[in-house]
This record gives sequence, C-alpha cells and structure tokens, in this order.
Amino acid sequence: MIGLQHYLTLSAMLFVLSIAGIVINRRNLILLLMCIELMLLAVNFNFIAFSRYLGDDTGQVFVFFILTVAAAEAAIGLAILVVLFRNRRSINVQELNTMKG
Amino acid sequence: MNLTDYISAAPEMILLVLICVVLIADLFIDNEHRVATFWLSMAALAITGWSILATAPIERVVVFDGSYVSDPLSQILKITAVAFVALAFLYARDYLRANDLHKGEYYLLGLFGLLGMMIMTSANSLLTMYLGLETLALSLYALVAIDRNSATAAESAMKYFVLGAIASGALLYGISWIYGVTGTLKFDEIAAVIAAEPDLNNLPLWFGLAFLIVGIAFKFGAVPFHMWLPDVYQGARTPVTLYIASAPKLAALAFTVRILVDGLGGLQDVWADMIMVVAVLSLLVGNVIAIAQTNIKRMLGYSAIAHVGFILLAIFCGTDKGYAAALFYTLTYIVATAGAFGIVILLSRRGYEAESLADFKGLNERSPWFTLMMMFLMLSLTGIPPFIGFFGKLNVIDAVLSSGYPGLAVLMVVASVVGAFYYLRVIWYMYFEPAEDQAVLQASADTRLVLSLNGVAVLGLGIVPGWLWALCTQIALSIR
Amino acid sequence: MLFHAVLFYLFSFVLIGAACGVIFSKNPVHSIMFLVLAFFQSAMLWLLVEAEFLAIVLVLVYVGAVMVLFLFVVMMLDINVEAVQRGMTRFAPVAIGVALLMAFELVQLIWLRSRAGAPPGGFEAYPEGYSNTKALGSVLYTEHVYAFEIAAVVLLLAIVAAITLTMRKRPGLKVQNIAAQVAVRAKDRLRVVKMDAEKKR
Amino acid sequence: MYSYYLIIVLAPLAAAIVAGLFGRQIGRAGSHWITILAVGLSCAFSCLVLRNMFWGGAESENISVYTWAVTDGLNMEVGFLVDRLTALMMAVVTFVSLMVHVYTIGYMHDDPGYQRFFSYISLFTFSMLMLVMSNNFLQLFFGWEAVGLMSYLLIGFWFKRENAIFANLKAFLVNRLGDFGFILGISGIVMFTGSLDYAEVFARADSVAAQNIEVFSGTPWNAMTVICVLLFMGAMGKSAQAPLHVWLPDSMAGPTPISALIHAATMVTAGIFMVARMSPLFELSATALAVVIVIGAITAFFTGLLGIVQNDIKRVIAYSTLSQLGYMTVALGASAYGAAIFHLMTHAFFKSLLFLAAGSVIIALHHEQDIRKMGGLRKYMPITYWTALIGSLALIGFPGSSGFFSKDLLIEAVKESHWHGQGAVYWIAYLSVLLGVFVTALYSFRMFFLVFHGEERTDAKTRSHIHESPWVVTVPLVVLAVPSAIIGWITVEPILFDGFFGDAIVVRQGIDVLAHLKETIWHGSFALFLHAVQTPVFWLAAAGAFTAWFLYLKRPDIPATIKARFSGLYNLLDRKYYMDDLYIKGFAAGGRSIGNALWQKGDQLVIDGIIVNGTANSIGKLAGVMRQIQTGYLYTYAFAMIIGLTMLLSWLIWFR
Amino acid sequence: MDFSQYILSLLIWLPIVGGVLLLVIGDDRDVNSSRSVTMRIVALSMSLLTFLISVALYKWFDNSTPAMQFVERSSWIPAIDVWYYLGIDGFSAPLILLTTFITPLVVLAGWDTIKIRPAQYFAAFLILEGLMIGVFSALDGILFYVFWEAMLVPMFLIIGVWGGERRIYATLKFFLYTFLGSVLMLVSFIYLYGQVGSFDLFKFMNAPLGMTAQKLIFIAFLLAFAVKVPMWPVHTWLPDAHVEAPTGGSVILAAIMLKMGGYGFVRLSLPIVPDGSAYFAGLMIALSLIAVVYISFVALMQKDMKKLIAYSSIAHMGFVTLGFFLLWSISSGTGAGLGMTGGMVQMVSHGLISGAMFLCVGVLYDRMHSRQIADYGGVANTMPKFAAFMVLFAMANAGLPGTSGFVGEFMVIIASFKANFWFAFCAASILVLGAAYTLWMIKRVVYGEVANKNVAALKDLNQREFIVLTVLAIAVLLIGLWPAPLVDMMNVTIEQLLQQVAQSKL
Repeated sequence: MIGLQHYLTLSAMLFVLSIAGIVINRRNLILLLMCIELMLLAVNFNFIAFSRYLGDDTGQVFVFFILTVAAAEAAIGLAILVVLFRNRRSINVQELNTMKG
Repeated sequence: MNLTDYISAAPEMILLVLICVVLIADLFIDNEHRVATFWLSMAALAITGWSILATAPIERVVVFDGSYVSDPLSQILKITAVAFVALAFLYARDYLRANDLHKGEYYLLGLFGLLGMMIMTSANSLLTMYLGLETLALSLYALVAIDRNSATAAESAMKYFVLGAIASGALLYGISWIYGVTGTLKFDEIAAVIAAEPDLNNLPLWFGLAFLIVGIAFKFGAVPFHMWLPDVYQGARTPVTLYIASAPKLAALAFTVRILVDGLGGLQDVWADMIMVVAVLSLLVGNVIAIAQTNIKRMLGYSAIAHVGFILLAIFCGTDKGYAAALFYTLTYIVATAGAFGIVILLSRRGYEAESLADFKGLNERSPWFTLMMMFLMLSLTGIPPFIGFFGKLNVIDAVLSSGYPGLAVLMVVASVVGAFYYLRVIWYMYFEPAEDQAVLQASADTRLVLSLNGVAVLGLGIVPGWLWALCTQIALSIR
Repeated sequence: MLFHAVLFYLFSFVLIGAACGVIFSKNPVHSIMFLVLAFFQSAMLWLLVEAEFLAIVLVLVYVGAVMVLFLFVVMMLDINVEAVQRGMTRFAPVAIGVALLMAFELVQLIWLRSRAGAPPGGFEAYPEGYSNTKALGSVLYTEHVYAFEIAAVVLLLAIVAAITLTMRKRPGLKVQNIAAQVAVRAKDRLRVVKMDAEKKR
Repeated sequence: MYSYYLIIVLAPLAAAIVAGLFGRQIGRAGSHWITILAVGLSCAFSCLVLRNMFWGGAESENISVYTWAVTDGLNMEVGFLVDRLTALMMAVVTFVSLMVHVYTIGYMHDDPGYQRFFSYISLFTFSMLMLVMSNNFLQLFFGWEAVGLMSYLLIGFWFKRENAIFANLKAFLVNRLGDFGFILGISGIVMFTGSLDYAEVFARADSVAAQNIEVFSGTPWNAMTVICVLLFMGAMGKSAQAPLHVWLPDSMAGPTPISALIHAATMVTAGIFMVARMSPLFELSATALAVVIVIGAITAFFTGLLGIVQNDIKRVIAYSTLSQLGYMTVALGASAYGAAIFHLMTHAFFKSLLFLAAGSVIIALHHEQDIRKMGGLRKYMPITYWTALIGSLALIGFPGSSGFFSKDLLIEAVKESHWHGQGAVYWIAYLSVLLGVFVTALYSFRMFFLVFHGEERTDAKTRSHIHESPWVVTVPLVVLAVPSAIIGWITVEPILFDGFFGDAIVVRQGIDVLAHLKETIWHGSFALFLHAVQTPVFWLAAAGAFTAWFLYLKRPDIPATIKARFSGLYNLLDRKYYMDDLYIKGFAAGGRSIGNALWQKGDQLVIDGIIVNGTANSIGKLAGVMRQIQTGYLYTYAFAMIIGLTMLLSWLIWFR
Repeated sequence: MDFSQYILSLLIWLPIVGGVLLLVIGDDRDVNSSRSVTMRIVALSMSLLTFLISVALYKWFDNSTPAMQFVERSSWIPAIDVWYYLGIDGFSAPLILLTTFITPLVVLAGWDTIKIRPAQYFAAFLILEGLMIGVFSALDGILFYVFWEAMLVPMFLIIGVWGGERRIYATLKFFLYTFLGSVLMLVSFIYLYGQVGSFDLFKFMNAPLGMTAQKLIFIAFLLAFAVKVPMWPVHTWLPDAHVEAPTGGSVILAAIMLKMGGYGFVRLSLPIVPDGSAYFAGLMIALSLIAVVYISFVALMQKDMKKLIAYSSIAHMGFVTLGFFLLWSISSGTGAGLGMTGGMVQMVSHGLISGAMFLCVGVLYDRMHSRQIADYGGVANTMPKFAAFMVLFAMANAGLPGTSGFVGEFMVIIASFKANFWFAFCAASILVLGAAYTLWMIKRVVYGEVANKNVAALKDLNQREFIVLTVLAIAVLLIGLWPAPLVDMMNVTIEQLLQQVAQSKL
C-alpha cells in the first residue's frame, strides 16, 4: 500500500536532491532559487502526508501558508537577483565572491 | 474569538495599521521632506511602544486559538526591539540623507521587520513562528539590498537570501516532522504530548529537532550556519547592518526559547548537546577569525558570532538561571553592538564608507568624546568590568558553572581573552595611531546625544546592573 | 489499490526525474520547464491523497504565477548560456556523498526507526461528502485567522520590497504629464512681452 | 653613659650629613672642621669610655636604643653593647679616624670632592661605630654593610678613573659574597635561638651546639658548626681572607687616607672583631675554628708572598695588610682572641701609619706610586722617613715595637695552642705564621729600601719639587708613630693576660691558650723583650730584613736574575695565583654567560618566543587559515550548513 | 568632621572624579596656557588631597585588631548577592598608603614632560589610582574583580599612548597576559559563589571545599596573581611593558600594580584555599626561587636600564611570594609570620625603590631619549645630585641595610632558612646577584669619564625632579631605619591569617 512512508521517502529524496542542487551548482543563481522552490515542495509533501496520516487539516493549512510565503519569497528573491544583475551584469554564482575571509 | 484576543495582540495590530499609514503618507512626501517619514516612523514606534506597555499582561495570556502568547518575555523583547529599531532609525537618518538613500522604504521595511520580530516573540505555534520569521527575514533581505547601486549589497543580499531560504526550508522540514510525530503545531500542546509519552519513539522527533536547530542557529548566526553573517554585515550599508545586528537577535532569542523551551523543553537533554556543540564552535570560530579582519563591520560580524556562542551556552544550561543569563546577555550585547555601529555610521561621510579598521586611526585626535564612547563599547564587548558586557559574561558563566560545566566556563573565558585582542585593536587604532584624516566628525545634535547616551549606558548599566538582572531573572522564571 | 500504487510510482519517478532535470540542465529555461513539470507531478500526487485544494492551488499559484515570474526574469536578464561552462563545484563528489548520507539517514529514519505503530497501509479515505476546500476554509478564517493576517502582511511586504528593489526613476527620463497637458491654456504657452522701442546708440 | 654613646655614634653621622648635604654652603674649611670636631668629640668620649673600663672599673652596658621592628615574636632592635672589647675598638676606630681626618686636609687639598670626602669618612666612622657597638646581629649586619657601602663609595671616590670604579664594584661584590654567608649564618642563629640579641643568643648557645642541621639530607651537621662557618664567610669577605681577599689590593685605587683608615686599620678588621665578639659561639665548634685557622694561615703566608713582587707602594702595604689579617685570623682559630684583638689594635696604628707615610710619599711625588721610580727619599722627607721606619719595624715585629708584642705573642699562642691537636691543622697554622715573619720582613724592607734608600730613580723634574709634606700630614704621622712604637709596652699585659676583656670574650676552659701562656712564658713585657733574640721569630725577621737589604740595596741586579730564573713562580705571584682571573674570567664572565643564556634562550626564545608569542602567532595563523573557509562562494556556505546538519543527524542516529 | 565611615569610598572615588574632571577640562595645545596649568594643578591637588586623606586613614587605623576597619557595606546587585563592601586590614592599609603616596609623585614626574594630551595622561593616572585603591579595599569578589580588571584599561592606554617605540606590542601583551590570568580567577569566584551563594570574600573563606576544588581554585588564582606579581615563567610581559611605558606608567606598574598579585595571594589564595595553597606551596617556593636566581642572572645582561630594573623587580617580587608560601615548611616557632611580614614589607619597599629607580631612568630619558646603558657613562660628572640619588636607590635595590630594600629581604631570608637551608641559600644569592646587576649598571651609567657629547650636555635635576626623588629617598631611608610603624600595621592581621590558614578546610 502506498502510505505515509512512501510519501515521506519521496519528500526526503526531493529534499536531499534540492540541497545537493544548491551545493553542487555553480552556474547561475536562478537555479538556486528553483532549488529552493523544490525544497519547499518537499516540505509540502511531508506536511500533506502527515496531515492525511493524522487526519488533521492543520498540516494542509500550513502548506497553504508555505505556498503563500514561498511566492512572496520568490518575488523578493527575484527582485534581489534583478538588482544584482543590474550591478554586475552577471548572475554567475562563481563570481559572487567579492566578500570573503 | 473574542475581544480579548484582539486586545492582547493590539501592539502588532497597531503597528500594522501604522505601517500602512506610513506607507501611504510616504507616497505624498517628496524627497526634500523625507525626514517627515522618519518622524512618522518614530511616532509609530512610540505608539507601538506605548501600546505594548499598555497591554502588558500580568500573567501569561494565550489567544487566537493558541497561536499567540503574551507573557513577560514577549513584553520585554518587544519593547526592547522597538527601542532598538528606533535607535537604528535615528542613527541611520543622517547617514541615509548624506548618501542619497533617504527613502521611506528603509523605515517601512524596518517597521515590517519589527512587526515580524513582534510576531515571533509572541508566537505560540510553529506556524505563527514561521510566518513571523519570514516577515522578518523578507524585510531583512530587502533591507540589505536597499542600496540598489551597490554591488556588494546586492551580493550579500543574495547570499543572505539563498542561505536564509535553505535555513527556512530546513526549519520547515523539521516542523513537519514535529508535526508528524506530535500531531500539533502549538507549543504547549507539543510540550504536553512529549510530557505525556515519555517513551515516545524519539528519533523522528529528534530529527525534527535537529532541523529546527539549523533554523535557530542560522537565525543567530552560529557556526557552522554562520557564513552569511560576515558577508551581510559587511555588504549591507551600515545602518542596515546596525539594524540586523541589534533587534533581530532578540527575535532569535524568542525563537529559540519558544521552540526549545516552551515547545520542546522535554527534549532538553537532546537539544542541549547540539546547542553546546554549535555554541562552542561559534565561540572559537568567531573569536579566532575576527582577529584576521580588517573591516570593522566584518569584524563585528565575527564578534557577533562569538557572542552568540555565549548566548547559546546560556540557553544550553536549560535552567532558569541560564535563560535569564541569555536574556541579559542578549539585551546588553545589543546595546553595545548598536552603539558600535552607531560610531561606524558617525565616521562615514558622504561617499565615504568608514569601514576599514584603519579609518579609526587617530580618532582620539578628532573626537576624544566619541573615541571614549567607542572605547566603552569595545570594552563592554570584551567583557571588561565595570562595563555591562562583563556582567553578561558573569551571568552566563555563573549559569554554566552552576549546571556543572567548569570546562566550558574555562573555555569561555579563554575565548574571550582571544577575543579581547581584536576589540583592543580598535582602541589601539583610535588612541595609539596618528590620524590620517583630520576631518571633524559631524552629526546632528540628537544623534550625538543618543550616541553618547548609548556609550554611557554600557558604563552606567555596568555600575547598576542589579535591576536588569532582577528583571531578567523574573522573566526567566515566567518561561514555561 | 494497485492502480493507486502504479500511479504513485509513475508520478514519483517523473517528479524525481524532473527535479534532476532542474538541477542538471544547462539552460535555465529548461530548468524552469522541468520545475513546472515537477509541480504538475506534485499536484497529481497530492490529488492521489485527496488534497485537492492544495493541488489546484499549487498549479494555479505556482505554475501560473511564480513560475511565470521566473520565466520573465530569465528572459529579461537575457543570460548568456555559453558563458557558464563548468557546471559543478570542485567538491561536488563530496557534496553528493554528504547528500547521499543524509538521504540514507532519512530513509533509515522513515523506514526502520520510525514510530512502531505506524500502519504500513495507505491513508484512511475521507468520508463521503467531504470537501477538502471547505474543511480548510473553515479553519483558515477561524482557528488560523492570525496566521492568515500575517500571510497578508507577508504579501504586502513582498510588494513593498519588490518595488523598493526594482522600481527606479531614472533621473533623465522624460515623462508626459497628461493632466498638465490637458489643463494647459494658451496664456501659459505664449507670453506677450511689451518692450520699449530700441534706442539708438 | 647612654648619652655619651649616642654622641659618640651620632656626632660623626651629623657631621657627615652636614658636610655632605650642605658642603657647598659651609665651604671646604667648614666641612673639615665640622667633621674633625665631631670625630674628635667621638674620639674623646671613646677614650673616656675606655678609660672608665680600664681604670674606672666600669661595667659593660647593654642598652636598647629603639625597637626597629617586632614581628612574629622576633624582636629586632637597635642598641649598644659596650664592654671592654667594644670600648677598645671604639677608641682605636675613632683615634685612627681622627688622624686620618686631619691628614686628609693635606692629602686631599686640591681635590674638587673635598667636602664629599669628609662627609664619606665621617659617615664611615659612624658606620664602623655602629658595627662595633652593636648589641645584636641586625645592627651588626647594618654596620657591616654600611662600612661596605662606604668602602665602595670611597674606593670609587675618583669615579672618573676606570680602575677605581672597577675596584669598588669588585670590592662590593666580593664582600657581598661573604655577606651572603653572613646573612645565612644570622638566619641560622635566628632559627636555632629565636633571637637576634647577643646576650640571648649566647645564653642559648649550648642548646644550639647540641642540635644538628641537615644541609644535605642524610648528613646531619652540627648546627653550631654550620652557623659559625657561615658567619665566618662574612668575616672572610670583610677581612679579606683567602679566597675572598682579591678585592683588597684593588681597593688601593681609592685615595690613600681611606686605605689607611678603612683598608688597613678599621673596616677590614671588622671580621676579626666579629669572630672575637662571637667567641661564645665559635668556642662551641672545633670544626669551625679549624676552618678559621686554616683560612687564616693560608692568607697569612700566601698573600705575604705576593707582597714581594708588587711594585705599587700601596699594593705592597695592602698585601701586607692581608697577611697581617691572616695572622689575626690564625689567632682567632687558635682561640687566642685576645691576641688577635691586640694585634688588631697595634696593626691599626702601625699599618695606618705606613699607609699615611706612603701617602705622604705619594703626594711628594705627585701621585707617583711605583716604587721603582722612587728611591733615596730619605733626605727629602725626614719625618716621613722616620715614621715609616717605625711603622716598618713595628710591622716586622722588631723587639720593643708594638708589633713585636702582638706578633710574637700571637705566634707563641699558635705554637702553644692545643685546640687542634698536633695534626695537619696545627702545623699548617704554625709554619705559616712563622715563615710569614720572614716574608713580612722581606717585603716591608724591600719597599722601605726601594723608597727611601738607594739611588734616586725619580726624574729630575719631580725631584726638584720633592719636599716634606705639610704639617697636617706629618702631625698624624708622628701621632701615630708614638703608639706604633710604644703601645705594646703598656698594654700587652692588661689586654692579654689580665683578663681585660672579661665576659666579652669567652674561651672554653682547657684550651685557653693565653691563660696557658701566662703560666708558662709570661714574665712581664720587659722579660719578653729580652728574650726576643731567643725566638725564631726575631731571626726570621732579621733574615728577612737582611735579605731585603742585600737584594735591593747591595745587589739590585739579583732580583732580575731570580725573576728570570724562576719565571714560572714569578708569574704565579705576579698574577696573584690567578685568583683575579678566576673571579673575572670564571665567576663574572660565567655569570654573564649564564645570564645571557637564560635571557636569550630561556626568556626570549622559549618563554616569550615559543610559548607566549608562539601562542599568539599560532592563533593569528589559525585565524588566517580559518578565514580561508569563508571562501565567499555561496555553495561553500550552503555546504557548510549541510555538513553541519548532516553531522547533527549522524550524531542523533548513531551516537545517541 | 567624622568622615571615617566613608573614607575608603572617598579614597576610591575622589581620584576617579578628579580624573573625569581632568577629561572635562581637556587638553590645550599650548602647554603654558591657563587651561593647561589649571589642569595640572587640579591633577596634583587631587592626588595630594587623596594622599592627605590616606594620612588620616593611617592616623585612624587601629593596629591592634585583625578585623576589617572602615567597613562600608551596601547592596549593589542584590540578585546575585553582590555588595559594595569595602574595608581594610593590615594587608591593605600599607598598600593603600603606598598607592596614594606614589601617585602625586607620578603626577609631578610627568608635570611638563608629557607633551601629548597631558590631560588624558593625568586623568588616566588618577582614575587608575582610584581603581587600585579599590582593589586593595574591596571585600566582595565581584567588586574586587571589577576594580582588578578595570585597572587594566587606563594602564593599557598609558602604555599605548605615551609609550616608547614598541608600545603597542608591549601594551597588548600586558593586557592580554593579565587578562588571561584574571579571567580564571573570575571563574573561581563564580564557582565559589555557586558554593556559598554570595560573593562576600569572608563567606568564600568559610566555604567548605574539597581538595580537588581547592587545587583547581588555587591554580586559577595562581594564574591571576602569578601574572601580576609576576612570577617566573609568566613574567615576560613585564620587561616589555616596563620598557615601553612612559616613566609614570613604569612607576605605577612596578610600584603598585605588581603588588596586586602579592596582595591577591594573602587576601584570597591563602585564606580561601588553605589546603590547596599548602599542596602547591612547594611549587610556589620553587617558582619564587627560580625567579630570584634565574631572573637575577637575566637582569645582569640587560642593555636597557628599564629592562634591567624590570627584571630586578621580578627577582625582588620573588621574595614576596617566597615569604608568603614558606609557612608550611616551617614547623614551629618564629618564621611563618616573619616570612609573611617580610613579603609584605618587601612589597611596600619594592614599590618605593623600583618606583624611584624608574623615576631616575625617566630623568635621564627625558634628557637623552635613550634608555640604553651604552649611551651613558660618567653621568655623575654632569649630574652630581642625580648621581647621588641614583646610587642611593641602587643601593636600596641591592638590599643595603638602612634602606627599605633590606627589611623584607632580611626577614624572608631568615624565615626561609628556617624552612630549608637551600631556600635561604638561593634567596640570599640576591645579595650578590642583586648587587651585581644594579651596581654594574651604576658603574656603566653613573661613574666613569663623560662618555659622549650628550652626557656632557646633561643638566642636573631641576627642582621638581629633586623634590620627587627626595621624598622617595626619605621614605626609603625611613622604612629602612625604622620599619616598626609599617610592621606594626600588619602584625595582628598576619597572626590571624596564620591561624586561619592553619585550619584545614577538608
């Protein structure tokens, strides 16, 4: 039977994948933003699975809020990205190291 | 749902309304009179502060179906946060004006951030906490990037944003596990579930806890989740750094106490160990790397990491003494750090960001008074008596020792000796080196006054620390 | 129930594949497309567990708004794809190792060390006549009204922030003021100046 | 008498302060008058005290002046113990001092530091009086060190001269070596008796002698022996006993009056005085006395030999002083304390006389001190010549002179001493003092002949200016010559044989050699004089004087031949048995290289370099390394977070 | 007017207020302007006033009781039972007098030789004075620690701002060294607080402590105090700090700050952890003797006068710790108290002598701007008065009887002989070594022919310098000739401490 564990596993795989995506990627920042979306998606899976498992709607409400916040976050993230691009003419992760040490 | 719910949450609501007022008013204020926005924001802060005091409950009140809690801890944190946001605004004003950044948005985003902090301090469920956290975080991301012409600001904003998002992803993942195991998001219910089932299969809960700790550590900037912090401190314009460095630490404290104590107090033996590791690493890494810094903001960033180590070690104790010490430490730390950034702001002029440590050379020749203030602040951060920072450290060490960890206490004091070096270096530059730049420091009278008060406060508080300590103890007793 | 399982695995595999695509495709536009695919798959999977409302919201809000926003940005920034050659960080193998370790730990947690009484079976079906949307709606405005308000604040904040960061008034930009154009009168444009006759030197 | 004592001590102090601090105001004459008056007063009262003791039958007095400090049951006081020993010393000290004061008027006439000099010698007189009049060890040590200080200041009086400031440093440090033992000895006394006061200490001496101390664990030594040897170390320093004698010849770099006062008559005899004063203690330790006698014997003989090869007039006398001090020490070791003190007294007169005479010669020759450049001065300086002759005769113990009585009886006492049996110690002591007589006569008359007789080796220019010294110089010479010549006659009996010292000196029953002498050979001073020719002492002295005459007047070419023939021996003597090299190249240079090693290697390299700065630097380096982790790349930052998270998870899943 | 109840507060706060006042008056570029003159006069009169008050303290001080006198006690931080608790006994009173005595001299010594920001300079010294008196009179752990640490700050600035070439290295080393030492003391205090629930030092003294705790606390205290004293091998900050500090700084550092360490031992280590102290007494004695012998040899080779005096300070302070820790090696009778008295007297005396020596070097440095021995020679020719003082203080440094330098050494050597012959043997070696390094320096600097043009051009002491050195000389001689008043002050206190220490806490 497909149940809680399956969904949790799927979520875990997505979660790990998104994290790996952030760490190993050194191309452009948009990809990082997308990985973050993916990560939130993984979290949502978890919430929905638990919500169904527990028979409690709160988890789904939480997902609703996560979606809201994620949208806002994406908007701000992209805005920062735009600012960065205007200043740098690049959104290459590799070049984003003027501050270090 | 009744009226008391709304009365209890009045400060947040009033602030929200006032934010909207400022937002709209700002549209009709032209650039020459932008200072009106400042005064409006200050008025908003004053009213909010008043409302916090006015609605201060005698005992713990939980409203909105357990989403919102109002207790002494939230009161003190809120009122202090309001004060420090006001301080940040005041210090920022002249700087922003001088650097063509004087936009209403700084104040607006600052107020939004404050709202986020207030939500966090009063959160009684993981959901509310998360939303408050995001409110604060989003404001901060935007604040960091507020100078749209600065590549470094944008870079640091981007780093902050991405890492912050990862942290909140991890936090959410942890929340989902907690939720999955306990079936609830409200702290008191979580605590009840854990207390009711002592042999609850713990590993999922622990995993959730670990993810939560990532969120907490990130918010505080504790090692190894600290990496955003130096870059953001350095990259952001100084008033923004000042803002980030001060009030949000209070929110982070609330965040930690609410989750770890209110919610997961039953798992203390698990989280204490994790917190300890993170804290000790912060203490060491922060203090050591700070030595190698040449940028004062970055140095203060690493110093913040080190101080977070102290705060977390206080929390690690898991005793009332420890929480009181953490609160005391946080309050006193941000007084000093806000003042220090205030001086950094004071040093900057139009088109010239005084960020390098070398900019402090010979400050004594230029302004003996503010040099003295800066010295007070640095000594307070070092933990030299009679400055207030010393009493912060004293309390933390007391807490750690009375929990039976003399080794940690020794480690802490040795780390502070290492740390003393870089604070002393600031004093050294100010007093021992000749000035390269003879320009007189300029600031408006109110900034001077408040900055002076800030500097004197670390001494004054150090001379009469008793009341604050008593207050913190009292508040710590009300936790849980 | 087998059908259910087949669907689950199908969607899951596509989802994971799409996620990999997001990470590994060279062109950001492709990545976005993969992400859209992933969202769609997720929506399907959510439908499988009868979370209809969220499934719909995910497609509408996410795919409809957020992903489009991403696309806009990608197009607007006109990123030079060739400029980005090497895709992986130096320590990618280590990073993947760490990620695998974490995955391993999570899987261990989920399958082996989890709550003893967890039923291996699927989720209990909702009773007849149950409306997921209605159920959510009923708690959203009552129990979670405070959170709901905060969510509104977050959105407002996002607007303010995004505008702050991206809207710029260029100093040299010439803008028409329609109202002023309409309201203009002749005497504003033309001024008759009386002068004395020019004197001779 | 209390006020007399105070005046005796304080008058020179007051004068010294006035002359020292207000020298410019009171002028040269003012400063010499005030100091001379003060010392004269002191001298007069001292003589009065002595007279009361001698003929008035006054009892000894033990007076506390003030309490220095009291702590932990230890009473530390300043006070006077005036008994016959003290009284004699006081009189000798103040008398010689007075003579030297007068003499100084002439000798230092042209010196710019005139007032300072008077202040110093007056202060020295005060210090010396404090030393001899002390009734406790604390004050003894005070006086002990104070005379050392004055010696330091006076040797270095001409501080521009490199040899003077070298000599004074050397003198002080070598003295300090002795004091090192001395203070340990005092500590030992406090340890075993719990008191610093002489009377109390002596009263408890027997109990001390019954105890042991384990300096090296496992080998118990008699406490009294340890204490006495340590105390004697102090005496060795102050009284320039081998091997701590090296400072005295060098100290001749100071002005001649102080050589006479400090380095012949008074300060250097402090050690002798001290041992005599401590006789109740030394008597209880045969071992300690054996040490004393051997050291004394070595000093008496070997330093005398050195006198033969010296060419500096003052150095010859200095070596003679060393030798004579050795004699006194030998007497102490033989428990003939009275003989030692008696010789001390006569020596004070004739040796200061010799020094002053030498000083007179030196002034006449414009500060020429090399005896090879003198000669035939007899006819130019008759007073000096005659007084020097008296001094020299007294020194060699010419029958009838004061030196005769003291030295002859001293040697007799050593010969008759049974303290140390008939073993090696006895023979070393006896042979040393006996052969020393020859040596003494040899160098004394070598000098005497080279200076006053023979051909005139002075250059013509100098010769034209030679004349007898002024009266301020010659009067002290004459005044000192009188006691040098005759004092033996009147004092030998009361001091040595009539128990003059009473309780001041304690000698154990049965070994009291002087009492033994009294019974065996003493038949009055005249009888002794008559029997002089029967003693080997006389013949040895005569042989010495004759040898000197033969070698330096008759056949002045022989010494050079001897020198060439026995160059090894000559070098040994000329280099003073290489003792200076041992101190300078051995101890001083060794100390410096130890210091350097400890400083450079210990402090700078190990402690500061490796531990202190090493830690600081490694933290700095660590900071440099650790900041590399902060690469600036987002993925590193994220990776750090992931690693942190994974660590937490791993810990939870496997280690908890 | 009876202000004896508040006399300690007055002593602490008067100079601090004076210092703040000076900061308010501020500097003037013109050294002779009325503002500068007023400033200096205020500085001097404040320090003199403090001294006068301390004279009153001496008058009223009761030698016959070991109890704390002039006690002031009022609550400061009730939450952790911290009191503003002051009081003095025979240990603190002499050191307070020393502090108030030295400070006016330091002010005078810097009168017109300090050209850079003199107001801040004098203010630093006055504030420092108040804090130091605070250390000597605090009876509450936290209060003690507050003064103890706060003291570092003015000193840090004094060395750093007005110091020599390597001042920054020196001052950082000074600060970090001492800071590292003292933080562990803080940990111990807090631990003790955990045991007794108060920071009252007397409660600490009565706290029952196990052996392990005592050992650890002793080590923590030891670090704090050993660095301050300083004992070998944690002494290396001192030569650097002394050399680089301005004259006044060196004086205060040597004369008073080093005494903090010794004071700490008798005030805290011995009574609070008697068994721990007993356990480590052997180590302490060994370290003290190493300090005496080893450091003396090191001092011998110094080429820099200040460094030489600094090393000599370490060696002399070795006597202090030696004297304090002899008591367990002495079985009965006289000795234990003698050693302790000797240590205390040595502290006071060393304060005067080393201060005077540094002032002497300062006099030379002001004229020649060199501290190298090699740059001098024959100073006595051009500066006879100065030479007289220098020789006097050198002799005092070499422990000549009649000067204060002798008193303490004498007592300690006697006591150590009682403990063990070899202790006394090593200790007494200072007689030779101390004389060697001091007088060798004198020989090379003061005596001899005029070495060079610069020396030939030297001017003798001016009136101000003369007064300063005279006052010190009188003090040195007075204590040397009649130490009874000083010794009497501490006798009963020492007796009481010995009884206290004799009772094991186990």
